[in-house]
Amino acid sequence: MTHEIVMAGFGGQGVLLVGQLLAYAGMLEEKQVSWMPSYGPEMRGGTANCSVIISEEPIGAPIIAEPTAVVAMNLPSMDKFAPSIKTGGVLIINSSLISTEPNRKDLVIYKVPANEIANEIGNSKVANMVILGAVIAATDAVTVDGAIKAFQKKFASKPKMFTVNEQAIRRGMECVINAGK
Amino acid sequence: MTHEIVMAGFGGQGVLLVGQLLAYAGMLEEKQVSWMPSYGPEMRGGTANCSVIISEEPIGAPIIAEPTAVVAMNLPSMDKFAPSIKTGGVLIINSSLISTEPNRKDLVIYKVPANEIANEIGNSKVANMVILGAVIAATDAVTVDGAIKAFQKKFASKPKMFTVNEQAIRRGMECVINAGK
Amino acid sequence: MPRPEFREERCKGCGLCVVACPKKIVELSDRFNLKGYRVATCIDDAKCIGCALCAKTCPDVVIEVYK
Amino acid sequence: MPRPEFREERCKGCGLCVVACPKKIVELSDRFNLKGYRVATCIDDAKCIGCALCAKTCPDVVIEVYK
Amino acid sequence: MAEKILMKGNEAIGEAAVVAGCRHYFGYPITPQSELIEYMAKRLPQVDGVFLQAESEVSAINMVYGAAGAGARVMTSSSSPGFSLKQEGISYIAGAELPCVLVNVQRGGPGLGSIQPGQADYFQATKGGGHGDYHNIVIAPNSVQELVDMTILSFDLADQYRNPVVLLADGAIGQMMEPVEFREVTAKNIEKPWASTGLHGRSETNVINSLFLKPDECEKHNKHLQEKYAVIEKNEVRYESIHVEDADLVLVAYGITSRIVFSAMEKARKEGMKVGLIRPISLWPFPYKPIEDASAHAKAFLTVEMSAGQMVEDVRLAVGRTKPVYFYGRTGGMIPNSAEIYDQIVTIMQAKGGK
Amino acid sequence: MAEKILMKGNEAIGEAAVVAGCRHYFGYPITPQSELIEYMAKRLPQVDGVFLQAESEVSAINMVYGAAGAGARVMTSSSSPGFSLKQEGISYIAGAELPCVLVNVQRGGPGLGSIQPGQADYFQATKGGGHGDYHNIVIAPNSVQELVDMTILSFDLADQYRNPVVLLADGAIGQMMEPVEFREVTAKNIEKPWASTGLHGRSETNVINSLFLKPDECEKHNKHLQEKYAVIEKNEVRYESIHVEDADLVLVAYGITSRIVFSAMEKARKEGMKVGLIRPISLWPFPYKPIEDASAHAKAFLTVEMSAGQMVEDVRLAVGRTKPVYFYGRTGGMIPNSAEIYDQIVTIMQAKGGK
Amino acid sequence: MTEKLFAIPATLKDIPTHYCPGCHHGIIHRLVAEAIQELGVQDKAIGVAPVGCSVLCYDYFNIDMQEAAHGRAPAVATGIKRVHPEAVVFTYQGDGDLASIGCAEIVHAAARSEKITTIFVNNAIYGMTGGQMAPTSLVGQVTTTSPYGRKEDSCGKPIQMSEMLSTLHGPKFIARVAVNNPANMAKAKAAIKKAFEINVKGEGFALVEVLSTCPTNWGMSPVEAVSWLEKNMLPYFPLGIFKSEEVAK
Amino acid sequence: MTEKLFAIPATLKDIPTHYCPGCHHGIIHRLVAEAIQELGVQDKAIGVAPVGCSVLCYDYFNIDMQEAAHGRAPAVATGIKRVHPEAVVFTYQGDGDLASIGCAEIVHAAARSEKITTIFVNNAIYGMTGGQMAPTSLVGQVTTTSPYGRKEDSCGKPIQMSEMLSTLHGPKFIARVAVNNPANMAKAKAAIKKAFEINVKGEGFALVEVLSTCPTNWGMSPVEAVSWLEKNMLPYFPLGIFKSEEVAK
Ligand SMILES: Cc1ncc(C[n+]2csc(CCOP(=O)(O)OP(=O)(O)O)c2C)c(N)n1
Ligand SMILES: Cc1ncc(C[n+]2csc(CCOP(=O)(O)OP(=O)(O)O)c2C)c(N)n1
Ligand code: SF4
Ligand code: SF4
Ligand code: SF4
Ligand code: SF4
Ligand code: SF4
Ligand code: SF4
Ligand SMILES: [Mg+2]
Ligand SMILES: [Mg+2]
Repeated sequence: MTHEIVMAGFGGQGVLLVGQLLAYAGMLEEKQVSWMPSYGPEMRGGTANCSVIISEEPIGAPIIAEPTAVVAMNLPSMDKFAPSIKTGGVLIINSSLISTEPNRKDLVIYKVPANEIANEIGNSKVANMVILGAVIAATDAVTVDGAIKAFQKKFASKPKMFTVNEQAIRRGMECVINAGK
Repeated sequence: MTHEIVMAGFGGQGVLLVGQLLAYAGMLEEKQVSWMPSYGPEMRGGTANCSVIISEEPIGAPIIAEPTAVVAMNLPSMDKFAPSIKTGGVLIINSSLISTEPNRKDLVIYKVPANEIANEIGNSKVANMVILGAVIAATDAVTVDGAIKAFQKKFASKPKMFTVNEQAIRRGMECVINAGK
Repeated sequence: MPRPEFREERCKGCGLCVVACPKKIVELSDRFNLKGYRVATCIDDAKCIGCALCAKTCPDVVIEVYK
Repeated sequence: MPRPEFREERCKGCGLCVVACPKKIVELSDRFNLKGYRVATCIDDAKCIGCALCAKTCPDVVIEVYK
Repeated sequence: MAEKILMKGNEAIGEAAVVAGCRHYFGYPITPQSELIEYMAKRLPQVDGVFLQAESEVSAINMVYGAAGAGARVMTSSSSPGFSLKQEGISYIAGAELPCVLVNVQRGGPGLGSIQPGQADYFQATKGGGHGDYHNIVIAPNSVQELVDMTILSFDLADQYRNPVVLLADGAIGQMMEPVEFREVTAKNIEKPWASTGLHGRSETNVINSLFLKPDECEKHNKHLQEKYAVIEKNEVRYESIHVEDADLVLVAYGITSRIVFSAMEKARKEGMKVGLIRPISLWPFPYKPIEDASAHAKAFLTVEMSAGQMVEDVRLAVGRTKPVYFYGRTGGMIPNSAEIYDQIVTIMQAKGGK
Repeated sequence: MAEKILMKGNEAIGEAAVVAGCRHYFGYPITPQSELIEYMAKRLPQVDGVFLQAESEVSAINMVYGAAGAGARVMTSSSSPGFSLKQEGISYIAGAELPCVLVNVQRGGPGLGSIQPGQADYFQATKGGGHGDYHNIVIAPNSVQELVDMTILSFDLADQYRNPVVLLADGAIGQMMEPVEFREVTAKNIEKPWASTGLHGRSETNVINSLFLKPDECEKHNKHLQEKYAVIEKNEVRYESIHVEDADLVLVAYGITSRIVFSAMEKARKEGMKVGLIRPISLWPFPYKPIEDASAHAKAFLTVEMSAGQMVEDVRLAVGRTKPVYFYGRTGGMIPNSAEIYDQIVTIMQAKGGK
Repeated sequence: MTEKLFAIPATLKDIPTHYCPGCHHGIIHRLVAEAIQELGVQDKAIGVAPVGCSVLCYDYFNIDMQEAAHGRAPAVATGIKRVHPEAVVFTYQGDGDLASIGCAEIVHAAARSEKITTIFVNNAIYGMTGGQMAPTSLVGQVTTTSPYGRKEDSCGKPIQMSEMLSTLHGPKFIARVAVNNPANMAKAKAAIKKAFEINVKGEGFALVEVLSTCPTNWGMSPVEAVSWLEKNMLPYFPLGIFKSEEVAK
Repeated sequence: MTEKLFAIPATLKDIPTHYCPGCHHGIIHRLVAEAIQELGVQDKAIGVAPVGCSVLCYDYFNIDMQEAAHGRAPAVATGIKRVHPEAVVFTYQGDGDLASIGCAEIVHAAARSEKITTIFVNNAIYGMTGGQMAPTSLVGQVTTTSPYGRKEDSCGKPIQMSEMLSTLHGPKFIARVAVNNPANMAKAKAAIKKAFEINVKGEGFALVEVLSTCPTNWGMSPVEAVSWLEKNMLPYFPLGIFKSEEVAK
């Protein structure tokens, strides 16, 4: 299967990093991957997003027209990307910041209170890792072990960060798994 | 007939002006004319030359491959342009500065001691006008009246120059006419 | 009574007005606006002296000061 | 006896050496070289003091001065 | 009829610009176009115009941008290396749709090259030496009289289409003198309601700009430009066609080269060879159609340029692969003479069994 | 086999340059290539190389000229407007035959345009945005791995031919991350006896130069250049050809666009349409031959670019007028998606009675 | 309705800007707009926007504007001014734009004493493109293109443009100001207004360098950025009037 | 054979130059060649020729050279120097080249204190292209692009490059000299040698501005040209050392 995942949010919410970790994990698992950021005007004070493709086959276009999954960290992102998701696809919304209901009925939707969970863990900065966990659980694009390994490789010089981030990822997964129950 | 005349000399010898006067005279006589200077590296301290075409028909290329007449004000100019003259063409050399014999037998050659004549007239600067007279007499490309009119139009603001220049032109003509005798 | 008014939807939560107010009555609130910024607010209109320093300092012309 | 030597074929007749010579023994001659320039020359070698100012002034390195 | 005067090509461009109502010139000296900037330095103050020598070609083209955006008829000129420096500015001007006339008196390249005549900036002028999809209207006169007429035309086209017009000349045509007449021009008074002139009561600001940060808006702007270009391609193709109807061999040449080619053609015709000449006057839009049409009966084409072969690509595009398109070029400032072109004609005609 | 790393295209170019032995970089920031200049700023000091941020693109390209002329492997990079500013310098570099690698991470134009990906600098790169007759070798990778491999190749080609090589990328390929491997390179130790290094006992001075005041010498130099270009055209054409043998419709696309086109082609193939893809990798020299060959059996061609139609001219030159050459383009920073290309394929196939 | 003690000038459009939180560009825009407003020349003002973070300032000023190529604003302004000698033409430029790529253009506009006003926003960095080194970045300053800190040995000391331009005869007024606190803001306003007055009177070239923050690319909060400016920029870029010459009648 | 009291240095090829009669370029070439010769660095010298009358100086110096694009010699020299840090890299530039089109390049090379030497030949005109106005042409000077005399109002006063560049921290040595008489020629030689000494020691940027004549385009004899220089250029372009800073060890 080919996962075509778009992650979007405010500039500071760390969606680009989450996308990179996802791609990194995919690579470590010997899959074909690509990561493509938005860049430019929307970055300054506006929104940021990236497209991650994880696939068994060589990747053609790194640009995603119809995502299989979308992560919306804030309302403008949901408004922008929800309409393009493939029927039957996944929409993960950061319910800490989005109270509006998505108006598509043909999707699998997860609401993850990422900021609250991050605050519970005691580090408001890891909301994006909570979402990473949610994506993993919701799409199976990569394994959680792959994601954790990717994190540890990328931040090899900062081992102090490992525990809290792993915790955040697992809490995000739980959140989706519990929702599925 | 189409006159294709090249005039060449040192930078300061005034050949470009002579060429312009010739073209100007041709224009006043309702002929087709073009004037094309050399420009560039040879101008600085080196030689200068120009190509004048005077014709009854519209002029194609303003560049002359085989001149019908060449004026050589100094030796390098003679060396450079004499070989290209059409068989039967005219070569006018400034014998004040050129003592070498031209090595073509198929040309009509006039030796004009332009600097000496100019000095005789009492103005060393009009050597080029002497040559202009010689060209007129040797080629009939334009009439002497046309040339004088051209001069007077071009230097309308300097009527004091008229007499001596006209004199120079006529002396140049004479020199050729006498040679022909 | 002078008082500042904040056009919250325009606020970017930079905090420059907080520093600028000589009466120390401007603070960043806990509210977020639609753009995701914590917005500034006046915590005690009564103390305002109408100096407009908050307004002049705000890069986003968020603040209007009324007499 | 110092004396200047002019490589006439290189001379451009600018006259700067004429001005430079403290002994006023350099002049432009009536000779033209192949390039058409009147060439400079020393009119009185005997007066030369070998100061080489003519040579140093010549932009075209025409002049060599011998001891 | 106005009196004929004998004028240098470069100066004729200058006087024609003045006649066309151009009162602003910004430029930087370079051989072989310096007579033009010098003419403007002398002439514009006489008509209360503005002459300014810019600190560089880059500055000059941006001054042109400002002046054109402010509503003026404005011109700059340069030669090959200097024109290369203007490419960013030209792309901006095309993007912001500013009318102006840009003269390139080409010389030999590449690099510092030679200062003698050349035609090797054809690609740069016609395909876009700058970045992005844009087109200059490119006009290539072949006589001093045409320099005059087409300079005036260029200003009109520029204003009509809000587009830069490149007058593509060369060192020979810039330096030569020929008799010219200046017909009287009733300067069109073009309204430029889009120009940035100061509000003066207007309620919407006029902004001269080529930035469209949102790509969909940038694409929309590009579509608008392409539509404009399509109109120009439809209406503004100019060329001269001589003896093409019955020609076995069609020569294609522009600018000064076309005159040399003309002489060679005349000679060949005299000797019974069926040779014709298509002379593109507008290099963009290029006269593809007449060349394509000629390919119906012509057996071959010969393009002559003072380049290693640039316009010949457009000729090949027009002809396709059905008929051979030969090329003869001189480079580095060398000007072909009519004898060598005649030789080319003979060789091709013999091979084709023409005559 | 080296370990795979996930890397941004822009950074991959930088690391590949280092691997290729490039120790000198001169550049000026511009979106969307800034990661490359930033990578060099960080990386070169680690390998005792020289990173210098120039005061402008004009300065940067002339620093490259100096460094290349002094014998170094040297690189600069920019994006569209910045690349336009380099055109004079590039013409000088080509004229003086200096080896160097010039990266253009294209964005939407013209003018300030948009900072999103574009492919509208094709003409500028391949035909000569600068003045005079010269050619850059132009290489267009379509993945991050290819960016690596072809950056290394570019340095080798540059040295081999003493010619500038333009690596023509775009904002998408520069910004995206993909896994890459850096194979080990045994850096060729190219002798540069022509470089200006100081005499150090040599008796003849080495002069780096493109000036030939005498036009015949300038022409001689041009002939030499054209001969070199002919050799490059013979030896260095690179392209990828997929499913072309039996294709009714041949798609032509380069760079990032070729991947999107590839996806569309795959889909069409799955549905039984005989569609193939020729992907030019070297844009100059352009793979005219394989396209011409394909035109023997293909019924039509479709060129897709992020431009208003530039490479399509080269495709038309290759195909001639016998088979239709269609064009589909997006501009201003818009990236086509495979669905819209697929639609184009279907439309053409239906009209041609293909399938 | 109650009276406003502070209102935005008609020369500034009342719309949100794209600037980062706390970026001084916003304040400087307002001061420029106020000066033009107070001199009553909105109708004949023509501005030139740079390429830099303030590239979109044509959207914010309620004034006719032109968008210049990077660094070329003084050339564009020259073109405009020579067409409309009566217009009040000004450029708004960043330090990369003015001091780096546009160095020749500003030097020559100043030398010619082009009758324009230049607002030069020096934030010691390239804001727009993501924090690269500017000619005005301080020695030791870490930027994305000086990741080990600006080295004097290879990059030299930062250029003090106001000082350099003041050696030319052309400029009629050159001042360096900051908007880091209310007092300096008042002085900045006065200098900007003075520069526009010279413009209105047609006396010649005037430039005001405004020290500015770039919290985003300096990597600090807006409030920290102001302190950084005070601690690091003010000592090297002293505030003051470098040139002020009343043109004799 | 008798001893030579004056001989041309090995760093200068003994061939005729293309310069006009009396043009100072020839003298300046010799002084540069002598300095390099005397410092014994011919072998590691690399020069950069400008576009201007001295474009062909690569034919005259017996030294490795590069021909730069108009105005870009300092950038080219930077490229060379960064590849061969041990080389003695210098540029030779005219006033159009250095002060007009190449203004940004020289300012930035100076600001970076690029370890090169610049010989700046100021003849107040564009010689090569036929006598157009330079940024250093004097007010009132008639040139082909200022046919009515340079007007201060539209062109400003001439730029004094040495003075302007001296305000930068980068330059280690800046002097203005002339070769109008033997005494000044000696000073010129000393300054040029000093500038190369700094180069050899790797101390930083050094520039010598040499006032020069252009008899051809000034429209006078070489001897008159020297007087014109003395009467008109010397007062506006005072000779002297503007910057000389011994770099502390
Ligand atoms: C020719 C060209 N080169 C480079 C760029 C990219 N660029 C855009 S803005 C900028 C620098 C902006 O810095 P500055 O002028 O200091 O303004 P700031 O953003 O800091 O306000 C650069 C290099 C460009 N658009 N055009
Ligand atoms: C980009 C570019 N612009 C213009 C020219 C034309 N050009 C050649 S030399 C020159 C000026 C020379 O003047 P200067 O630098 O003062 O040197 P001089 O000849 O006086 O010694 C100019 C404008 C050019 N070759 N390249
Ligand atoms: S007007 Fe003055 S006192 Fe009132 S809130 Fe603003 S800064 Fe504080
Ligand atoms: S200064 Fe303005 S934008 Fe910043 S916090 Fe205060 S009100 Fe908000
Ligand atoms: S060496 Fe001195 S004295 Fe002798 S000729 Fe020369 S300048 Fe005159
Ligand atoms: S200075 Fe030199 S060139 Fe000039 S006249 Fe004297 S010897 Fe001849
Ligand atoms: S990047 Fe810096 S200069 Fe640009 S808007 Fe943000 S804070 Fe201001
Ligand atoms: S034109 Fe002037 S600067 Fe050039 S060589 Fe002649 S005198 Fe010297
Ligand atoms: Mg800045
Ligand atoms: Mg000069």
